[in-house]
Amino acid sequence: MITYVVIFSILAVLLVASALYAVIQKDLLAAVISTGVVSLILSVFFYLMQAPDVALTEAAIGIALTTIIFVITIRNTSRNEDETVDNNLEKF
Amino acid sequence: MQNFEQYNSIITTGVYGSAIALILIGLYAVLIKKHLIKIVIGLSIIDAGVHLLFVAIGYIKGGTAPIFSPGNEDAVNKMVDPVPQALVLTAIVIGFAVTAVALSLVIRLYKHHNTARIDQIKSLKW
Amino acid sequence: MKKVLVLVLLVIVGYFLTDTFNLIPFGENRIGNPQDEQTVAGYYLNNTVEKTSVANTVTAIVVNYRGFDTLGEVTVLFLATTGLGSILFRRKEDEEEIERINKPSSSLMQTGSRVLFPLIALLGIYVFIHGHLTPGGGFQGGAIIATGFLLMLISYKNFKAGHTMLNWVESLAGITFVSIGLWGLLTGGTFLENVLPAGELNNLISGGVIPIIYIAVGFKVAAELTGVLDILLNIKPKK
Amino acid sequence: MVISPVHYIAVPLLAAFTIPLLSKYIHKELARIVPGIVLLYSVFVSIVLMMQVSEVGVISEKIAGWSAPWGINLMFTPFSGFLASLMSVVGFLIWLYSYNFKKIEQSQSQKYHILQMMMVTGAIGIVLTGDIFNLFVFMEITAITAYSLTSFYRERDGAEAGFKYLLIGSFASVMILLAVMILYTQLGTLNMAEIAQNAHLIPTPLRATILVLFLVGFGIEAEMFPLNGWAPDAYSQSPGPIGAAFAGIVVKAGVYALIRVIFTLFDIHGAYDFLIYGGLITMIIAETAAVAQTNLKRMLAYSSIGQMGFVLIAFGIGTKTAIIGALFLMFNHAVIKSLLFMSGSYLTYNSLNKKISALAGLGKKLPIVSLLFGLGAFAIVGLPPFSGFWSKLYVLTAAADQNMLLLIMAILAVSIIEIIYYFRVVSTLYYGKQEDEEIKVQKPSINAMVSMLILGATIIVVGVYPDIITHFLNNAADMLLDKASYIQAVLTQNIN
Repeated sequence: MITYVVIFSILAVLLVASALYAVIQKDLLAAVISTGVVSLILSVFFYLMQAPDVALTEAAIGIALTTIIFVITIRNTSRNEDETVDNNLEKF
Repeated sequence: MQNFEQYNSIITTGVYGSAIALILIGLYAVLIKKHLIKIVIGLSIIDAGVHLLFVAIGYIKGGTAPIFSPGNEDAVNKMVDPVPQALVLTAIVIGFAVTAVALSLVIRLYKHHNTARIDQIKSLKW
Repeated sequence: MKKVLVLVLLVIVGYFLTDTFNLIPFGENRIGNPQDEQTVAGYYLNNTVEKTSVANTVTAIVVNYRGFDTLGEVTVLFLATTGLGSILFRRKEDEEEIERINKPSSSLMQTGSRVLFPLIALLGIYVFIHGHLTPGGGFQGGAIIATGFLLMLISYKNFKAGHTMLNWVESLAGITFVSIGLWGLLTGGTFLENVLPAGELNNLISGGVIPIIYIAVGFKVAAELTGVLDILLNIKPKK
Repeated sequence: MVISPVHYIAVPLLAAFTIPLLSKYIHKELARIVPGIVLLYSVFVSIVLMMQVSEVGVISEKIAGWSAPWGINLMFTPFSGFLASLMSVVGFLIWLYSYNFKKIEQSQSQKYHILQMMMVTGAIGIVLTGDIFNLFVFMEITAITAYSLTSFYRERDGAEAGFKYLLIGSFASVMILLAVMILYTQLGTLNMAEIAQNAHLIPTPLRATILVLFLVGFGIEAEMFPLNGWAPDAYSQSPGPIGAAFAGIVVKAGVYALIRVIFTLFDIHGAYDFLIYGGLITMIIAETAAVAQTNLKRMLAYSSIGQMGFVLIAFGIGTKTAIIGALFLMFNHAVIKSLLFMSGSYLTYNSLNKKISALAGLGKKLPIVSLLFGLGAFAIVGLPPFSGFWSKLYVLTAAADQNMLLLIMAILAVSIIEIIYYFRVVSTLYYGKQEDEEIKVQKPSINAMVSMLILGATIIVVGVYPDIITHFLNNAADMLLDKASYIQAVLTQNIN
């Protein structure tokens, strides 16, 4: 049980930390990946709270598709938040 | 999960605290950040927080998922509330749709102005 | 200055939310005893198996009890795709060189996605066919299939995701959903009423129209999400 | 098949999903015609149901065979039915107007018409549904079409306006979602009638929280101050007919939701005062801002916000006369503002820029359109022979009954401001000096003309015989005030 709580607490801290990182980070690509991590931890949370349906949805939509459309947008705009240097994404 | 009681306050703080923290972090990004993509990221973090809260209010201590798999048909009394889960499903999909529209607007703004920063797009200053 | 104001606002909002959720204890049983049917949730838990033969209560709620919401939600996705098309629409004249920005990807990637795509699609279809029995369903399965299409879109420059097929799937799935609804209305019941026999619990073919609707939702969601990705990936890069 | 409220939703959805196939494989033109047929069918459904409802009282329909609290239900009451009918009629006229609209490119017209039809459907859904989460879903349908339509034109600053609207709209949906969530934890139900019945069981702090969240969330859609930052941009950047749709349909749905929450869900008295003060501030600020506008559409947008403030005041007074006045105002605003936006959009289309001063002399070049614009301007400020007069009279009478002298003075003062800026436009139209003879005038197409003439005729007919509409308003006001019969109508569904 104690392990459960420890793991849970670590996840909660990670969740908030990655959300913060997503907001602070100037490199938008890293920020978007970090948002994906938020979704990932969120889906673990949903699973722990006995909501497997929601966990699956969050995994498929939040982690995969939302991140992808963000990446596509960054590729079509700018990658750096300050736009001082125009270092666009390597076209993949 | 026998000792759940003992750690209940930790878990409560963990779930509610992180959900509220997500909402606040997202709000901060939307209000302070100047880059449009950052603003959309903020919106989706707010959404994530709200979804977490939504699932959290349906959770019941020691409950099981609301699925009647063979062998646990008698588990009705232990199941968590299925309604918030159903609502969150809807909310997640709607959130994705709104994010997609927002990002397409960002792309178009970038094409018009060659920048995605609010402070350089005149008509977006407010 | 603005930062200070925003921080003050954040403190207020945070206080407000904490205060509110202090009054809503976490993990407390709010649905009462399901047998009493005091709350909506209790009613659902108590009656779903008996009345719809659906093992997954969430599916029963999403597709049957609150099926109208799901119809609206599918519509939101459909409208988002339509809106995306109108927002990112190109005129003929600036369409000279629409070329996907991708460099042709490596043959490893191409072979890999060709092998993976059927597997992903199969997984997605499995997820939404079993939506009434196990966790998962139309949205999840549809989204999984869309990620499969994403792989194909990225690795094959000229993979157009079969626009004709996409259109057909999108429209037919939507029409199926609404038609099942109207079927209920035509047979003298109500819109979206479960007109087929419920069948036996935990059989693949059970739950009346619920699995049919969820499969339609799955195809619809897959088609819409692929449509969104296709539109976004086809944007002409800036010079 | 018996006509029932669900046709309002099911038929447009079926059409929306079918149109892509029809236009591709049968005929391209179907993409533009089918939405019109569907909206016309909605008008037909409205007529049939309005006739039924005046006999039965309330038409309540359950969805998916589950009665009231377990499933979702649609409520066609005299109040919601009146608004749904109004929306379907205005929606059809907007379709008629924008069929062949010059500025919408051929390749885009399919998307435009689908989005416009679904905007109307979403708004009707908001009005009819009896379930609070379902209301949220319909609000998102309306919102997402509104975002796309705001940024429909490529060449203008549409994307900025659309993004602004989306940002504010997202806040609204987060708040509504939070409110629904807290509500659900307290009552374990999402059905509005059951919520209304049990709302007094919620502890006071939580009830206040829910109410505030709902008011802010729906206040954004209803253009209430200070939550209306999106409105002027959205109105002025969107295509002309969509400006009319915002004024005639989307905002109406927002006001409906606000009123439903205050009158039916939470019958708290402080909320009425809140409506009066909120409405008063909104009205005064918006009307003052309208005077300062040089852009015609922005001026109309601010005027629209001001009118919505007036509607909120009227609801806030809360007596039966006031509610009749408020509903009459909503009717007038839908009809007159649509006419103003439609005719105004042809006027600006034929001027060099969107400035009011550029309209000089158009009165001679576009006589009928200018005449209709003038008619709308006279009607909305409330000059006697037109319909706008009666609604103002109702509200003023109600205010006088309640001895709200300051309120009456404020309303009259605002009316004078309105007169100033509308007459400025009309006088520019007719007496302004023409600067450029060269402009080739683009005459509106016949269908647009018909649509505007119908609206113009409505203004005059209702102005002369207000009784044809007050009958419906009377029933609607009764229904809104009679919370108990609403609850009863929903919760006794299970019996039949």
